[in-house]
Amino acid sequence: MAALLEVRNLCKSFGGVAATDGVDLDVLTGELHAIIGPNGAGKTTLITQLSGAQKPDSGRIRFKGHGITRMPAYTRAKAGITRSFQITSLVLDMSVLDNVALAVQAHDGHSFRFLKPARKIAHIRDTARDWLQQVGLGDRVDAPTSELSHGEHRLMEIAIALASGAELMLLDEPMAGLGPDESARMVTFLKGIKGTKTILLIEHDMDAVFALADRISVLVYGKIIATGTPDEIRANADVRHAYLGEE
Amino acid sequence: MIGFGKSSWVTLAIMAILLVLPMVFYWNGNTFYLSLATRLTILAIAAVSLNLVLGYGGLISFGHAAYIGFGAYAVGIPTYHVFYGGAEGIATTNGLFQFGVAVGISALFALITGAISLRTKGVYFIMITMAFAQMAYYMFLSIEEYGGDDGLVIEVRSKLPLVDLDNPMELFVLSYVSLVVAMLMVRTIIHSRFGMVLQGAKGNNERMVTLGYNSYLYRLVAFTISGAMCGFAGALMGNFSSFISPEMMAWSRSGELMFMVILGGTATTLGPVLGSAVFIVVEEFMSSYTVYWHLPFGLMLIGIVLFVRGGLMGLLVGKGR
Amino acid sequence: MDYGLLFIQTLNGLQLGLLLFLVASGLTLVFGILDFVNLAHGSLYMLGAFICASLTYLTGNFLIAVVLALPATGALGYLLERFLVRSLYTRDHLDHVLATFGLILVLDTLTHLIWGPAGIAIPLPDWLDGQVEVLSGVVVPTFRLLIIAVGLATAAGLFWLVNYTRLGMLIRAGASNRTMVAALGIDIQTLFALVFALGAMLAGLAGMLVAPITEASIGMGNNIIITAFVVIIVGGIGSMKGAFVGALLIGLIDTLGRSFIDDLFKLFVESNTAETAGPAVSGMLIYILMAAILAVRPQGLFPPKVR
Amino acid sequence: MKRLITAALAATMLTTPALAAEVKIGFVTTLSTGAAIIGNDMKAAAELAVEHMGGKMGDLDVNLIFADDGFKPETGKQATDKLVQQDNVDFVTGYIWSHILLASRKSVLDAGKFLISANAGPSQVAGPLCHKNFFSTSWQNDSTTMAVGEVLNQKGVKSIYIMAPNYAAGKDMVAGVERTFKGTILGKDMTKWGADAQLDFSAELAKAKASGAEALFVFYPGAAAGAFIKQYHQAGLKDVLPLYSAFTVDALSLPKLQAANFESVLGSVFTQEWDPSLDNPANKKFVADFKAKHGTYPSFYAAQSYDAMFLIKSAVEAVNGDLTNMDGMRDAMRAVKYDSVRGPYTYGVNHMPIENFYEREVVADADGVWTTRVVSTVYTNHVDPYATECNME
Repeated sequence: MAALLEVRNLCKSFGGVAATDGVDLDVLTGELHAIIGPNGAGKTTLITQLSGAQKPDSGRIRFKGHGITRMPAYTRAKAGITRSFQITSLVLDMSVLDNVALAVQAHDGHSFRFLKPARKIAHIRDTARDWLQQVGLGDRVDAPTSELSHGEHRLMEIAIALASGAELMLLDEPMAGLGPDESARMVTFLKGIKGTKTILLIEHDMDAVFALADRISVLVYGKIIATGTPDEIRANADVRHAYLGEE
Repeated sequence: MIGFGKSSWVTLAIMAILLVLPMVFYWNGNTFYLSLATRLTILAIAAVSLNLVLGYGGLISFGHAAYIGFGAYAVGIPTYHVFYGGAEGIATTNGLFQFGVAVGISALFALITGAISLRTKGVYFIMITMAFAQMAYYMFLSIEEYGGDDGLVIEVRSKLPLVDLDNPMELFVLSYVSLVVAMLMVRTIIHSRFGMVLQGAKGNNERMVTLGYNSYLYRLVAFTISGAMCGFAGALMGNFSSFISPEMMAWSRSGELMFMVILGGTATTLGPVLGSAVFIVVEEFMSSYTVYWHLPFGLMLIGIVLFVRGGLMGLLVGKGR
Repeated sequence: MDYGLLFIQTLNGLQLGLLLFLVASGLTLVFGILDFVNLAHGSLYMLGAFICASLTYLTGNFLIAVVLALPATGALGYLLERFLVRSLYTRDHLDHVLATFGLILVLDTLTHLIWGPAGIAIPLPDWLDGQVEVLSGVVVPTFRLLIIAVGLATAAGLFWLVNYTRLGMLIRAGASNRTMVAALGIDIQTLFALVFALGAMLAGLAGMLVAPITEASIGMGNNIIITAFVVIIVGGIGSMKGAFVGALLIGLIDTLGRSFIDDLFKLFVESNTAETAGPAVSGMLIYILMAAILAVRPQGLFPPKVR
Repeated sequence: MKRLITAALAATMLTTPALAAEVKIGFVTTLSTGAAIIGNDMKAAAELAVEHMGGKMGDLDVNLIFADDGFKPETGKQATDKLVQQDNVDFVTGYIWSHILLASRKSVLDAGKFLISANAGPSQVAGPLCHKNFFSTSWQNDSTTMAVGEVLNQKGVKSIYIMAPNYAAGKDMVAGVERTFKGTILGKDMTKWGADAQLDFSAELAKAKASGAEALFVFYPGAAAGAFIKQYHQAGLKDVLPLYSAFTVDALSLPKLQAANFESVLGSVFTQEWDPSLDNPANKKFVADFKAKHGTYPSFYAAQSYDAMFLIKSAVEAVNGDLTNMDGMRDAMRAVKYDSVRGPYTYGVNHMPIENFYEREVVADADGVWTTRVVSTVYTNHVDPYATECNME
């Protein structure tokens, strides 16, 4: 299988502290690749560089064989990379449906009827409604986003990532702050879409990671110290050391 | 939003009052209230244009008074040359030309300054828009030929087909119709897909970028449209007051425009109109009683910020969102 | 080029810059730490001048008046924070701009009511009223040298306060992490009120220093507040170093611009045009500078590290 | 809302039928900002004039309406519009500032009312924009400074440096000195004016001193005067660069300067068409009563405002209160049928006064209060230089 995303020797530091320190990473088409690591390992910094929100100091990122290292965030999104946010990042003063519709609209192509009220464009609204149905928010479409619970917001993030039609989804701790029931619901859902999308998952919930991931990379102090299947990672001495040494 | 909610009825009712009341006064022989209404209507257009970026786009422009100046000078300067010679290429009283220039120059200024300003955010954006407006202010201050500090008297009003701007009633009706068109334009824009992205970027810009929207470009377009509309209001203002001075472009005027929008209620169709109406009427009313009217006026402004969330529209129709 | 004149104008620019620093430092403290946009900061500058003027006539001595007026303006700032500003912290910048815009109107009108429209001239003690020959043939008013000295001393004091004291530590911590300071058991409300009062005192001091030159007049604050904002935007909001560098930069550019730009223009255009274009362009200079700096560095010269 | 409309309608119905037993006079001046010091002085004088008239012009009651121009042309024009359109006044007077007069004049004259400037005298209204319904009780801007130019020549001054605010009157004032001064002008600074006027003149004063001029001419009216004099004093320029001014030292700035004890202003020289010490009955009564009422000397602004009210009175009385008789009133005003506090004067073709200009100096009066007195007469019956450009029908 070819690598959809290739990262080579990626470096980024803040005020002398290296947050990303020569990361090499391949995410293969169709796999669910998880990144784990202790707090402060630089996981979110890595995601922001992949999505384009921050520019790396050095190194290369290739997506589908094209260099995207210096590409602005919005063109990466157009090229097929989307991300969800660790801290819920939605347009709170719009309705749930509007939020997802904006994601659908982003890759809907241009229309000459650009003055037509957006809320009257049936195919966009319908597609958005479908995605919300899929993540189980079918009955909340018209609610103001600000009124939804934290768990529902996490699901919205997933719906938006899916609706944006991206080939590669960068999910930053989708389980953060969820209760056991909600976490289980999220795991079930991710299992369901596994294989249809390439997913790079950052997650603290180890049970979820080992249940979901095809491959796992371990990030410690801005470096990848191991990559492999869940079983390989479980057996890896370095990983055990890194984790046990920490806790 | 679609169909007739309470806010739509309030909008219709207030717009009807704004149309009929000045006319009644006029036919009763009181021209003053018609001119008050005309000034109010023109400022309302400016406020509506500001609301597009400020209310819906979350871009706090502290320099919109500059566009009123551009618009007014676009009327004043060609007329000046008709009377005092020079610059034959632009010497004309043709209103279509003048209004065209007003809109064109304003759009251009908004495009250029917007391109730079939109790189910044927050208070930096507030202050850089003000800085550009101050530059325009000082520029007109320095052009001796057009009066500099003293301002420029516009000897004759724009000549337009169908309407005679020297007739106060026709000037009022033109301003009123322009206001309605401006309101409808903004409404159409914000409900379009473009407008959804603009509002999305106000709520969460990073999300819009992550979805693949070049929100910088969306904002720049909105900023340019807003500037152009405000320039149009300026051309009307020049015709209304027959006088322009750089003072009309000073930062405090931009502040007043902001106030009108907030007072009425940001991100609402009627809010800016209501805000300018109340602002102008209260100002007129208070200032005719005492030269110390800034005191109660200032207290009123503070009170509104502190106690009235969502502006007057919030009071009238309840918090819509 | 007349070097004597250049020297004097540089000194004048330095003096204006230091006055701007006094206003801007308070503004940047309030802005950086309280995250509060205070357009009415200029009104405190004006009130400082008026209070000092009244006290000068009451006590018969300008210096005693300054000493008394400083805590008075500080107290005024404290009251403002306590009764108005505090309830605005949770609002967005737009609300700050609007409420303080209203506050300007209120304070200007109150000043008009209390002190009348005329403005008040402040007499100086004789030893400050004269001139000093700083270089041969270069004579400058003594009081302007005093302003420079007070400005530099205040700047030094502020750097010491912010960098080496417990209050300064709290201020710096409060700027980057408000919840952390609260968690340390510090009464953040009192801290904020103190910072606001300090800002008011600094603005008031600038007003007191400028009043003997111009006079205490209504609306004097509205002229300087916009320039002070330009200073902190150029310098980077919340940065004391930025406010200092920005203030000196703006002060020098403004003064030297006013002084030499029409001579510069005369090299290119006829003298009449130069005389009228000069003042206007020198008025624009600081805004041009600000736009240029922001175009390259959208967060000013010394952007705060963590926001 | 409905109640509001009904009330508003009722209000207009009530105001429409005007009772013609009064003469309505609009008075536009600056009542807010620091320049209100001038406006308040003018207001006091106009009120004193009405008091002296017993509240009557002929058989008509005087209804004097004051309006604030906020020191801004646009606001001044709005205030004027309101007086003309809503209050339907018969005369509009006042106007300190040239640019505000220029912005407002069309509103008054197009409505067919009389416009009487009690201070501003921009060259335009004396020349190309002169109008049959416009009168002045002050001067054309250039005239006073032309007199300064003459004084400079008389004193043998060979070179001067000029400072003035950059607005209509500032330019005219400078033009006046330049017209009559025979020496060389070594430099000129036009500083920012208006609500946010420049008040720190350090850069300009340093330039003036470096220029090597023999004297400094300035025009800084209102609040700026105090600031200028002080900095001039602090810069120690009194002996190096003697000061010649116009409209800078006056009854408004002197009390402030005396309070701050700026003694260097004593003896300084300037020119004016009026002085509190002028010896005529009208002036004696005016100055005495003004001092009694307000405790200070009236300023020239006050004197001109007082005159404006009596000029209007003479017009109203000449037509026996028939305010529709514009021609009659105009003829009466042209003939100057009242006793001006400056003494007799006449009107030129452009309705600008043809009057005397005096050299004045600052002195302490018998009570030690700083005031001014006449030193000599510079011009007798001076005609302003723009009269020839006026083509009145």
